[in-house]
Amino acid sequence: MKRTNVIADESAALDVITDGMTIALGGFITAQHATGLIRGLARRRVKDLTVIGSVSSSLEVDFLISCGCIKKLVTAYVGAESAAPMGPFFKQAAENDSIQIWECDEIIIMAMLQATMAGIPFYPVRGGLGTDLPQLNPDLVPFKDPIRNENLLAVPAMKIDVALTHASIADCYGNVQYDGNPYADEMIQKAADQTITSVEKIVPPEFIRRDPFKTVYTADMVVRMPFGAHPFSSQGAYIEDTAHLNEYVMAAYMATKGDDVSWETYRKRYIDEPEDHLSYLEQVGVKSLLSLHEY
Amino acid sequence: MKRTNVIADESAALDVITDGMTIALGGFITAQHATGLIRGLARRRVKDLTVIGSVSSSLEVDFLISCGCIKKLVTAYVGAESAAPMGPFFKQAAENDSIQIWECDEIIIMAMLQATMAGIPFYPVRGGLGTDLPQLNPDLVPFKDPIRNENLLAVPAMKIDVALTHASIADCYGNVQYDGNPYADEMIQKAADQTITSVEKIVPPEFIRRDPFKTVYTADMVVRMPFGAHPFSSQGAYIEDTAHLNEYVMAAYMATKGDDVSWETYRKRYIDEPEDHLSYLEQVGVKSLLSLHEY
Amino acid sequence: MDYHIKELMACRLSRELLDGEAVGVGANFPIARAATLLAYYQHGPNIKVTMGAFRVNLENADQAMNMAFFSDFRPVRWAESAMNFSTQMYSFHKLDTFFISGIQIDAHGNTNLIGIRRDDGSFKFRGPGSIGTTTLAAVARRYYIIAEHHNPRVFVEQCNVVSAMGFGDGTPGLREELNLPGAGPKLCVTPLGIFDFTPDTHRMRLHSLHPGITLNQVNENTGFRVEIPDNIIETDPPTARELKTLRSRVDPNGELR
Amino acid sequence: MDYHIKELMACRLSRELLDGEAVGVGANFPIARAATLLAYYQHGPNIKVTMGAFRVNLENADQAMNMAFFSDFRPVRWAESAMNFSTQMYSFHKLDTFFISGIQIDAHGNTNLIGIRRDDGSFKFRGPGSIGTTTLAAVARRYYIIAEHHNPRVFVEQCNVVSAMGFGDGTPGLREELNLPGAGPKLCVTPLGIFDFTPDTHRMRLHSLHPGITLNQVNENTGFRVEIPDNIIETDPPTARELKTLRSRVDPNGELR
Repeated sequence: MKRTNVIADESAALDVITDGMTIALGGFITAQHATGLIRGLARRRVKDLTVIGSVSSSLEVDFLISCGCIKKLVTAYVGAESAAPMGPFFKQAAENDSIQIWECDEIIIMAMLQATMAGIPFYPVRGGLGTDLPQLNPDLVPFKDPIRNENLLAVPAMKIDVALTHASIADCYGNVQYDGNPYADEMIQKAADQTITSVEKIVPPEFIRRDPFKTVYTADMVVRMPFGAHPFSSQGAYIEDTAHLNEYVMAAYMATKGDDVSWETYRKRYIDEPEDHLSYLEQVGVKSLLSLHEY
Repeated sequence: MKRTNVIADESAALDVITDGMTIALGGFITAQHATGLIRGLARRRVKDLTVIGSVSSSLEVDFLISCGCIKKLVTAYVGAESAAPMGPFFKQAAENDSIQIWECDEIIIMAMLQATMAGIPFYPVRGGLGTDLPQLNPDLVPFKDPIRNENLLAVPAMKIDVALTHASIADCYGNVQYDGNPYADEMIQKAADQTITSVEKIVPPEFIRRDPFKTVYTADMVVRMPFGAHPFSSQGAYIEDTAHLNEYVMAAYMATKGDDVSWETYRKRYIDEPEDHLSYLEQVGVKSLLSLHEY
Repeated sequence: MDYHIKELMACRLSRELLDGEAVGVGANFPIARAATLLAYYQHGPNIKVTMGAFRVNLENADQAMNMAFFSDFRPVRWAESAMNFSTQMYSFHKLDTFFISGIQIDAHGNTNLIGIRRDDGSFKFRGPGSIGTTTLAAVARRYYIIAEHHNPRVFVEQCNVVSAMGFGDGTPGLREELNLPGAGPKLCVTPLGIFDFTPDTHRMRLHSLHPGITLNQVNENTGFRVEIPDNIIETDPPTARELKTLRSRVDPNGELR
Repeated sequence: MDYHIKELMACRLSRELLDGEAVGVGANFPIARAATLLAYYQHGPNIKVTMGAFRVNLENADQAMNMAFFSDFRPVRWAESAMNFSTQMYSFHKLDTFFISGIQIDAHGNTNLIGIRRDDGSFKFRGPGSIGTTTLAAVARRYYIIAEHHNPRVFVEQCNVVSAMGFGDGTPGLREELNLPGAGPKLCVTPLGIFDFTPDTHRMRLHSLHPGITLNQVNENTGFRVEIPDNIIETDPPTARELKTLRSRVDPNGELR
């Protein structure tokens, strides 16, 4: 008997995620999203997903909304900071009530992840008392602590089917390492039933074992996806593609104002027509990709 | 104005800890205790300490008990595994009721640390229901969770004055890195008001900045103490001194059986008479110290 | 000396920060970042400065960089540690201070990053989301509200949605009653002036007017009745030393101008 | 073939572990460690094997090492990851199984690592402490009790102190009622035999006698009435292949002999 090799190809990984599932996305705002895989979900028009968006999330959530994939969204932010204060489709969907939003801040979402990964029904927090969050999100339950009788908010655990993360390297056994900050990916992985991780590079197990303390978690499935976070940054590999972010934001913004032309063009070129991640990268082009160095 | 240099000498560090304080010890069982500093507390006969013993602790807690330093002990284990199933003085003190024991298991102690570091009054756990722990430790309060009405145990936070940890390297600004596993030291540091860390080696800030992701926390005070964990291991530097552990265990065991001679000799030679850590190491001897290699 | 109003706001805020404090700054918040770095260079070498998820040592950095994105990797060049989200997100109560903004800021220092609802509860206008502010406003020892624009749309009697609680409805002792460990907003800094809160009912009160600004301008641009003290003082303008450090080391690209 | 009783216990236990399972093993617990490694080499290349705080890959290790101390650093040579206590200690409910022992083991599979009290509540005999067992016994999917010694002092009707709950007083559904996610102890493995628990009241029941052991020996050495099934089977002794792997790769220094 041999130990299982967990390297999968893109389409096998995408097959895992089906309509109605709850998925958690790794990364943080404009970094380290498994954008290649998430784009695949958008292309396939997977439906009725509950999406837990990377504590604070960005345009990967925005295009999932645009492609009709999201039923319920759990996140503290959708935007791209200086490139876009808000995701245009997120704003539109929130104003049209076309998605459910599980209102929270970053610490409340982390509390949900902590409860889930610890196998306990809830985690107590202080933030949110005296705000409108418990009214907007009835899952957040005010209660008195059983020891000092203080006011707290109970944040419930959530069942998470699949975590989608993006990292620097992994080996064929799923041991994942980051050249930068894993942000909340460790919690996300531990809270989910199953984790699929796209990586810049697959390395021999011997490379992982050079520094076992760098291994953040062991994924159930690993997909090789160079530039897999594009147009976001992948720490230690490339920075944000600001031009591409701007192109997206402009097209999406126009679409929410009633002018679909640029967005249709964007969506066809970058989401729908490329049959896989490499074809997407071909659309972006080598010159753009290689201009995203960090120095 | 210049940034503060946090390197302190041994006696300045020990001065921080006074009678009646609550201190938390880093490391795990037979590794990575700040034994040099803890020995200093024993030599000084600091009194009435509440000691949170490294999740699961070892003979450093045992000699603190013997020297009359501990009023209340929070730990899930006191022993040295194959070298001693239990700390002899711990066993004696428990049987004589001469110290209070805050009964818990490792996850309950971690839950206490989590609550403390998160600034919340308690953390909910499942383990302990159906056992005698809540009876032995009335601080553990059974309650019903406010969301799913499940049975849980509330583990309260604790105010921790000082954490004492031992690491591989630190710089003059207190940035601490480990060549091995930090075990629960990060939680312990975050849960305490102040952290004093002994290190094998002090390095320039530039060395720390070579890999900022390796920095586990920033200590408030750093003390240079090569072989500072002896007779325990310091990962990446030296293994346990099994001969010394056996010498301790034999002497302590005999003392609890009424024969004080060996223990008096041990205590004088290793705890009371060496005026500082380097004098202690002189007693241990170069040959012993340098035999503790890892290959 | 000539300065931009945002430079004044940054200089004024920098004087609030004490040496050794732990200060949280988000990305894309130039006034807050400039205030923190300026305090660090002027009087606070032990201020715990973060750039994104990095704790940095900028002692030998000739010029800091702009942070267009929180996750920009490049401050790694100055980093001595990195925030571990899986353990550090819980320690926000150890922050001495942070900075907040809002699509609405109300008379009692509550802020709104979520949006504005119609009567039926649906959103007329949706904001970006709470980020970390809900918890930080509850637990950080104190904090500062920064408004880049001072107008009646932003400054309202009561936020339509409260995403971060300042002083609620102003009931004395409300934060203590809710067991919020932090003291709440200390000042609100706008292009017109500096505001604090009355000690009893925690209502926003003019603290100082920026040079050249009139009381009338404040009243006209605020959607609620501002408390006015007997003596109105003028905000101290940036000093030459502050401006020099600001322009040479903190904001060389002139983001604040 | 000649074997030691601890070798039999390890071989029997190893057959319980399925490929791919996450198995927790403490240090200084040679039978449990041997059972896990044996399962890994015999039929479970995907068993998640830990040595101390390391997850290890022993594929190319000619010989595993003894673990006299949990924190022994030297298994780093085979390590592919290390347990981060600050996040991983909470995930014990993801363990498929672990092994427990006790200074007392009772008729309903409860165990005691804390001690034995006098009537006034003070300790006549203090044990080492609960380590991680209180929580693991509550949350791991199932677990195995290992007793190196089978005598009436260890096997008691009721533990004087319960540090890890098996089936409490045997009330049907008690674990579910207490919302403990794990199924509790599956087997108890001793030098005399293998025991399981009756499905209704969860009382310890003989499952098989080791070769050469009589029912009388079991009854005489157990401090409570053991349930006896109609057909008593014999424990399958170690196979030649098991013993070969055990002695060459798992326990070359003969800790079990």
